[in-house]
Amino acid sequence: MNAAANPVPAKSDAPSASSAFRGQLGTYLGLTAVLVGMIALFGSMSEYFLTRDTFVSIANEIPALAVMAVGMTFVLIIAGIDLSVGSVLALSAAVTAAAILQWKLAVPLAALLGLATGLVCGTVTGAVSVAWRLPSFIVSLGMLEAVRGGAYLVTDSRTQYVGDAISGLAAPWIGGISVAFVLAVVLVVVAQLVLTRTVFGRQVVGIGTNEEAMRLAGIDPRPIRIIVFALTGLLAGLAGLMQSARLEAADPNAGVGIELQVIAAVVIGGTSLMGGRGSVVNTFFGVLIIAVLEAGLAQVGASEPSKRIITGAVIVVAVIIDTLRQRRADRKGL
Amino acid sequence: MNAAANPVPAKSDAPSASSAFRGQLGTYLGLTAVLVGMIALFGSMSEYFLTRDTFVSIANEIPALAVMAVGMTFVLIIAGIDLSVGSVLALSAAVTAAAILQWKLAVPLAALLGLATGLVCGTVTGAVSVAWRLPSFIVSLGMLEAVRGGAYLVTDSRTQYVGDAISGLAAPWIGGISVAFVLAVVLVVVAQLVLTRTVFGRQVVGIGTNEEAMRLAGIDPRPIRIIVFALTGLLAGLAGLMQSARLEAADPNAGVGIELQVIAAVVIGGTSLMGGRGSVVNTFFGVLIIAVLEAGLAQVGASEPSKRIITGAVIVVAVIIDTLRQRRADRKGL
Amino acid sequence: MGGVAVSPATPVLTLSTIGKDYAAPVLDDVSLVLNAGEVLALTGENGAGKSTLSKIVCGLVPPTRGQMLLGGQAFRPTSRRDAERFGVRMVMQELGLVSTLSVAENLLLDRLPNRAGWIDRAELHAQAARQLAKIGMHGIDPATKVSRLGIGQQQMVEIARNLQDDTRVLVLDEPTAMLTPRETTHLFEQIDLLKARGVAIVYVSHRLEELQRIADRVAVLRDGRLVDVRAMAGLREEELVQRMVGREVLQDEGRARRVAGPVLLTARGIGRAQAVRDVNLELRAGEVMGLAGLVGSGRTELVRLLFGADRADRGEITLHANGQVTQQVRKGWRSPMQAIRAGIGLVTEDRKSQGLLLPQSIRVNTTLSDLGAISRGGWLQRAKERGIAQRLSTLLRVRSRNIEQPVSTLSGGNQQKVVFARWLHRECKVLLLDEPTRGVDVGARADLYAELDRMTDAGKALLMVSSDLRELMAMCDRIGVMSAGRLVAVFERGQWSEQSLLAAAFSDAAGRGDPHLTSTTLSTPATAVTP
Amino acid sequence: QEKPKVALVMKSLANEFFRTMEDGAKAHQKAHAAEYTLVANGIKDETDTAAQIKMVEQMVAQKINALVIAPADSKALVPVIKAAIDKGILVVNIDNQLDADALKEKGILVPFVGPDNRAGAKLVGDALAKELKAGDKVGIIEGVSTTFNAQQRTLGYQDAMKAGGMTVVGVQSGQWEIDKGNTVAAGMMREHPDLKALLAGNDSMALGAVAAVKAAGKTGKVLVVGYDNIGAIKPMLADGRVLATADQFAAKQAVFGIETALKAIADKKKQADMPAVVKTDVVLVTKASK
Ligand SMILES: Nc1ncnc2c1ncn2[C@@H]1O[C@H](COP(=O)(O)OP(=O)(O)OP(=O)(O)O)[C@@H](O)[C@H]1O
Ligand SMILES: Nc1ncnc2c1ncn2[C@@H]1O[C@H](COP(=O)(O)OP(=O)(O)OP(=O)(O)O)[C@@H](O)[C@H]1O
Ligand SMILES: [Mg+2]
Ligand SMILES: [Mg+2]
Repeated sequence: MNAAANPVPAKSDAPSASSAFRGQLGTYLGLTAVLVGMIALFGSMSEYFLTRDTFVSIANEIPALAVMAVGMTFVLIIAGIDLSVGSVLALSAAVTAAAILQWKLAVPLAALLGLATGLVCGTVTGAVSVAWRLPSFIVSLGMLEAVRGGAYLVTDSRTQYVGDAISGLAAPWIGGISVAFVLAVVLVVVAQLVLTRTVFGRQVVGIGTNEEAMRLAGIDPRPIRIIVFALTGLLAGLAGLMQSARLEAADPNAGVGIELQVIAAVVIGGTSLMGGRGSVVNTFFGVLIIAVLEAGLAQVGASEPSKRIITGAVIVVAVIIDTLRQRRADRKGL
Repeated sequence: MNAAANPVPAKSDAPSASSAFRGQLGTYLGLTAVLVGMIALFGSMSEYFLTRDTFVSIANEIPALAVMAVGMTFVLIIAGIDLSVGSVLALSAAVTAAAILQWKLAVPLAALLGLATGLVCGTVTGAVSVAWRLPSFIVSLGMLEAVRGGAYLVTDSRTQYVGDAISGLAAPWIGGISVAFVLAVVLVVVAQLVLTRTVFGRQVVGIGTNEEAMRLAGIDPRPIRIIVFALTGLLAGLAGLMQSARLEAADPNAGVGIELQVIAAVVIGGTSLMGGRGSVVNTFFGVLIIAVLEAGLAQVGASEPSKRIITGAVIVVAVIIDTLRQRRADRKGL
Repeated sequence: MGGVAVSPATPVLTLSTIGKDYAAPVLDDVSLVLNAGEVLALTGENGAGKSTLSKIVCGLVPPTRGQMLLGGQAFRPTSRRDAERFGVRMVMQELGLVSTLSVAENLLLDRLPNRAGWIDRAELHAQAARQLAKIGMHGIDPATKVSRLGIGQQQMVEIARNLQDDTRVLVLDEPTAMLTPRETTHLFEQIDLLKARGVAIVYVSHRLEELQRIADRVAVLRDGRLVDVRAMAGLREEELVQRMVGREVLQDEGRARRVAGPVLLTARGIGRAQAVRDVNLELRAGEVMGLAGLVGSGRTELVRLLFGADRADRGEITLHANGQVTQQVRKGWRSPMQAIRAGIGLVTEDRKSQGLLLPQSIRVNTTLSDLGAISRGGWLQRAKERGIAQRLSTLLRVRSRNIEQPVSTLSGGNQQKVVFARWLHRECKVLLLDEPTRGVDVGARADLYAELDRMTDAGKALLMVSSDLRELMAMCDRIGVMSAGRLVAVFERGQWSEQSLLAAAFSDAAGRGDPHLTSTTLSTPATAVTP
Repeated sequence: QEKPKVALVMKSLANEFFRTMEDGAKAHQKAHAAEYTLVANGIKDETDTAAQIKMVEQMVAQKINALVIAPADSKALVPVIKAAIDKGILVVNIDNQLDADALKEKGILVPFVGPDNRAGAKLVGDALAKELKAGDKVGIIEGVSTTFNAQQRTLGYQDAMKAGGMTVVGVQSGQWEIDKGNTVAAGMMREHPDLKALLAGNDSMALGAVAAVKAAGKTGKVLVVGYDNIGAIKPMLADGRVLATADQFAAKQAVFGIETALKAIADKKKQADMPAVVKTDVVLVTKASK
C-alpha cells in the first residue's frame, strides 16, 4: 500500500555529472560544425588561411566584439535589448583619449574614466527604461543617438591619435595572443559561471522568464535590470578601450552599426530574443563564427557584393543548423 | 431569475459611438502634444519654419518612411521584426532602374518588377523564419546583408541615374503635395481598416497575442506570418520606388540603417515589440514626429552633436509622454 | 437527482488500449466506451493522465498506442480542428483565449462572419450574443476585450465557444475550477440540455460533489491506468476517493477549533480604490482564517495588498511578536520584497502568470523564494539546492520524472504543488493562500491540509482564500466573508453555516440594491442547485 | 536690403574632413559677418543620399539665396538641385563633382569648386612608387565602393601603381572606417605575405592599416599611404609608419565655394553665367613637408 501511496518514485536521478558533460558538449556541436565547416572552406580557398598567423590575428580582432556580446547575452536573457553599445564604445574610447591627450591624466586613470563612462551610459539606459517601464529597445535607440553625439563632442568629430600609451592591452603576449584576448576569454568563462552558478544569474534568467513571478517571489527585478544594463555599458566601455588600444586611436565613428553584429553573435549562439534563455559560451561561438567569416572573406579577397551575400547566408544557415540540432536534442531529452 | 444570471454586471459598456471617438482622440493626444510642441519650438527658432513650404517639403519627404512603417507595424504586431527593409528598398529601386536602363522595359513594367522584387524578398524572410521556426530578427538580419549585396550587384555598386522617367510619383500635385504622399496616407488608412475590420487583421492581432490559442482554434499562423512579411517586403519595394522617383536615381546605398528609424517610428506610435498591440494611425504620428524633428533640426542648422543628442532625447521623451498618457487612460478605463 | 442512468446505451466513442509515452508512459492500456447522452466523469489524482487522455480524444496529442472508433468508424484526429470536424470538442484546462481580441471575436475565432474578408460586425455580435445567452451570460457586451474579463468569465467564454450545435462528443477538463456557484449552475443546465440532445460528455473534475450532481458514470485513472468504471448512482464519496488514491484519506469535517495564539498581523482600514474598502482584520498565530466571497468581491485584491503585490492607498498594516508591535507600515507595504522580509508569503491564484517560471525545472521554481538559503557569497550551492527541492517534492508528492523536469510539462495540480513548496522552503510567519487547492486532487489536498496543520502547529498564521465553501468550513477556525470589496462578516468556527456564509457574501450587493445579485440560488453546486 | 543667406550642405559632419570644412566656413563667415549669414548642415551617414536631399529641401524652404553643396551622390542630387535653381537659388558644387550627363539632361549648369581626387591619389601613389620596385605587390583599401570619391581615389592609386610597374593584388572596401580598414589590411597581409604596401582611400583606414601592420610585426616592411591629412595621421607621418597622404584643404574648399556664390550674388549673375570649374589644390604631404 505504501508504494501506491507515493505516486512519485522520485527516481533519485540528479543527472550524473558525466552525462551532464556530454549534454554540454552536445549544445556546442551545431555551432562547432558550422565553424569547422567555414574554416575548412576558407582553408581550401586560400593557401595561407590555415596558418598560425591567421588564427592569432583573428584572436586579436575579436576581444571587443566578444566582450560586448557577453553583456548583450545578459541583456537579451532579461528580454531587453541594447542598441547603444556601439556608441558607448566610441564615447568611452573618446573619453579615455581626451583624458590622456587633453586633461593629461595618467593612463590607468584615463582608462578607468573610460570604463566609468560606459558604466554610466549603461546605467542611464537601464534606469530610464526601468523608471518609466519603457521598452529598452527605444531607450537604447535614444542612447545610440545621444551617446554618439557625445562622442562627437568629446573628440570634436576628429579621430584622436592616442599612440601606444594604452596599446599594452592589445600587445602580443604569449605566442602572439594579446592580453585583450585572454581577458575576453576569462570574461566569457566568468560570465557563464555567474549566469549558471550564482544567485544573480538565477535572478537574471528568472526575470527574463516571468518577471511578475519573480517579483511575487520576493525578488525586486528593477535593480537587477539596471545592473544588467550597467554591466553591458561597462563591457562596451571595455570594448572601447580594447579597440582604441589596438588601433592606437579613438575614432568618433567607431562601432557604428556594430550593435546588429553583436546581437547577431548572441542570437547565433542560441540566446532567445524573448528572454529567459541563453548561454555566454554559446555566444562566444557566435562571435567566433562572425569573426572567422569576416577575416576569411577579407583574406580570400571576396568582392563587396559577395561578402554581403555570403555573410547574410552564413548567419541564417548557422542558426538553422543550430536550431535543428537543438530540436533533435530536445526531442531525445524528453 | 434571468437578470440574476449575470454575476458581473459587465458595466453595460458598449462604449457609445461618441465616447469611442473621444477615446480614439485620446490615444493620439500624447503624440499630438509632442508634435505640436516640436513645431512650436522650431517655429520660434527659425522664422521660416512655420511656412507652407516647410510643411509641403516635409509631406513630400515622408512617404517612403511612412510606407515602410505601415508594414513594420504589422510585423511588430505578430511579434516579429524586419531589419531588411532598407536593403529591400535599395534592391527594388535598383531592379527598377536596371529594368529601365539596361533591359529597356517600359516604366510601368519596370516599376512592377521593382515591387515584385520587394514582395519576393519579404516572402523569403517570412518563409524561412516560418519553415525553420527561426526568430525573424536573425533571418531578416541575414537578408539585410544578402539583399544589400544584391543591390550592389544589380547597380554595379554605382548610383544609376534614371532621369525623370519615374519622377511622376514624386511630382508635386495638388498644392505641391506629391502623389506619393497621398498614396502613403491612403495606405495608412486602408491598413488601419484592414487591421481593425478584417478577418486577416484580427488574425494578425491574435497571432501576436497568443499564437498557440490561434493554432488551437484551427487557424494556421504560418501563412499569415508569411503574408505579413511579404506585404512588408512589397511596401519596402514601394518605398524604393518612391525614393528613386524623388532621386531620379537608384542608389545602391539607399536606406542603409533606415530599419532602426522605421522601428523607432512604429514604437513611438505605441506598438509593442512583444506583439499583439499596435495601430497604424499611431505609427503615422511616429513617422511625423521623426520627419518634423529631422526637418526642424536641419532648418535651424543644429550642429551634428546637438542633432544627435536632441534626436535621442526626443525619441525617449516622446515615448515617455505617450506611455504616461496611456497608463493614465488605462487606469481610468478600468 | 444524482446519476439516473440514461437508457439504451448507444456507443458514440470507443477507446481501446490507448497508451501515451512521453519520456515515461503516462497513459497505458485505457479502454473506454462513451455512450450518447451520458456524462462520464473522469477523475483521478493530479498527473494521473486525465488531461492527456482528453487531449488524445480531441486530436491535440497523438496516442502512442491504441485505437479510437467514432460512431463505428476509425477515428484518428490529426489536430483539434480535425476532431472538431467530426463534432468532437474540448474545453481545455488552461485558458486558450486571445486577450487582445473581443469576446465575440474569440467566440467565433475561426469563422468570423465576413463579406470578402471584411468583418460583418452586426452579424458577429448577434451570433456571439446568442452563444453567450446559452450559458446565461446575457449581460456581457460581445465587444468587450477579453483582457477586461475576470478569470471566471473568461472560462465561461471558453465554454461558450465550444457549445456548437453539431457537437457529438464534448470534453470538459476541469471547467468549474474557476467558476462560482452560479456560473457552475448555468453550466450544469447547459450540460443537461446537451445530454438530452444525445451528446456524449466527458467531465473531468476534482470536485467530487459535482460529480454526484452531474455524472452518470465515473471512470477513475490512477498512474495512467483505468482502475475503475462504474455507475455514479449510489457510489459513496469515500469509496470514490479510495479508488482514486488507493489509500484512506482523512476527512476532518468536524474538527475542533485550533487554539489561537497571539496576534501576528493586523490590518486597519486597508484599501485600494474601489476594489478593497477599508478592511480591518487580525491574523493570529496557530490558526487558519478563511476568506469567502463571490468572484470579484475583492479577496484576491485584499491578499495582494497584505502581501504588497499591489500598493494600498489607505490604511496600515502592523506586525506583532510576543505582544509587541515590531513593524508598522502606512498604506501597506511598498513592495512584496518588504513584506517577504517581514515574514509574509503568498501562494498566488494564477500559477501560470504569477507563480511559475514555466520553462524552468521544479528545482529552480522551488527554491526561488529564498535563494539566500541555498547560496554562500552569492554562489549557489547545488547539492544543497537539490536536496531541498527533492525533499519538498517528495513531501508534497509532486508527480514528476525528477526534480529537473520543467514545470511546464507537469500536470496542473502538480504545478500548484510546486508553488506551494516554494513557501515551505522559505520560512514565513504569515502565509496567504489564494485558492491553493484549485485543480489539486483529493489525495494531494489532504496532504496539503496536513501541511497547513503542521504550519499552524508551528505557530504560523494562515489566511486562505477559497471559492470552495466546504474546504473553508473544513479547514478554517474563522471565516471572513467579503462582498463588494468590504469584509462584511467574520464567523467563528461553530457559528457559521453554508447559508449564513452565502447570505453574507451577497449582503453588500443586496444592500446597494443590485438586482443582479439578490435572488439567486445561494449555495454550493453540490447541494442546493438540484432542480 | 538684407544680407544674403548662404547654406552649406556637406556630407557627414561626423567625418573629420567635413568638420574641418565646416570650421573653415564658419571662421570665414565670422570674419565677414556683415556680408552674409550661413547655415551649415551635414548628414548623419555619408551615404544617405535621401537625407541630404531632404536637407536641401529644408534649405530651400528657409529661403536661402545660395547653396554650396558637397553632394553625397553625383547623380541623385541633380533633380533637387534643379528644383532649387528653378526657385532662383544660386548653387555651387564643391568636393564631389556632379555628373555631367545628369546636369545636361536637366539643362542646368553648376559651377564646381574642388579638387581632383584622382590626380591627388596619383600624387600619393607616385610618392609611394618611389619607395618600391617594379613587381612589388600592393593592396588598395577602398572607401565605400559606391561613392565617387572612393572610386576616383582607387583609380588614381591604380594609375600610379601601373606607371611604377607594381602589382595590385586586391582592392577591398574598408568602408572609410578605421576598424574595417584594419580587418581588410590584416586579411590582405595574411594572404600575401610578401605584400609591400597598402594604399588606403582615406587616413582613417590608413590608421587601421598601420595597426594591422604592427600586429603582423611588419612595421617598416609594409608601407602605408592615406589621403586627407587628418590630425591623427601627423605623428604617423613623422615616424614613418605612414609614408604619405594628400591634403585637399578642406577648410578652403567651402570658403572658395562660398566666395564664388557671394561674388555671383554681388554681380547679380544668373546661375548659367557662373564659371564652370574652379579647381582647388591637392598637395602631397609627407614627412618632408613642413
Ligand atoms: N509534454 C509533456 N512532456 C512530458 N511529460 C508530460 C507532458 N505532458 C504531460 N506530461 C506528464 O503526463 C502526466 C499526466 O498529465 P495530465 O496533465 O494528463 O494529468 P491530469 O490527470 O490532467 O492532472 P491534473 O489533475 O493535475 O490536471 C503528468 O505526469 C505530466 O507530468
Ligand atoms: N464587475 C466586474 N467586471 C469585470 N471584471 C471584474 C468586475 N469586478 C471585478 N472584476 C475583476 O475580476 C477579478 C477578480 O477580482 P478579485 O480577484 O479582486 O476578487 P476575488 O474575489 O478574488 O475573485 P476570484 O474568485 O476571481 O479570485 C479582478 O481582476 C477584477 O478586476
Ligand atoms: Mg489536467
Ligand atoms: Mg481571487
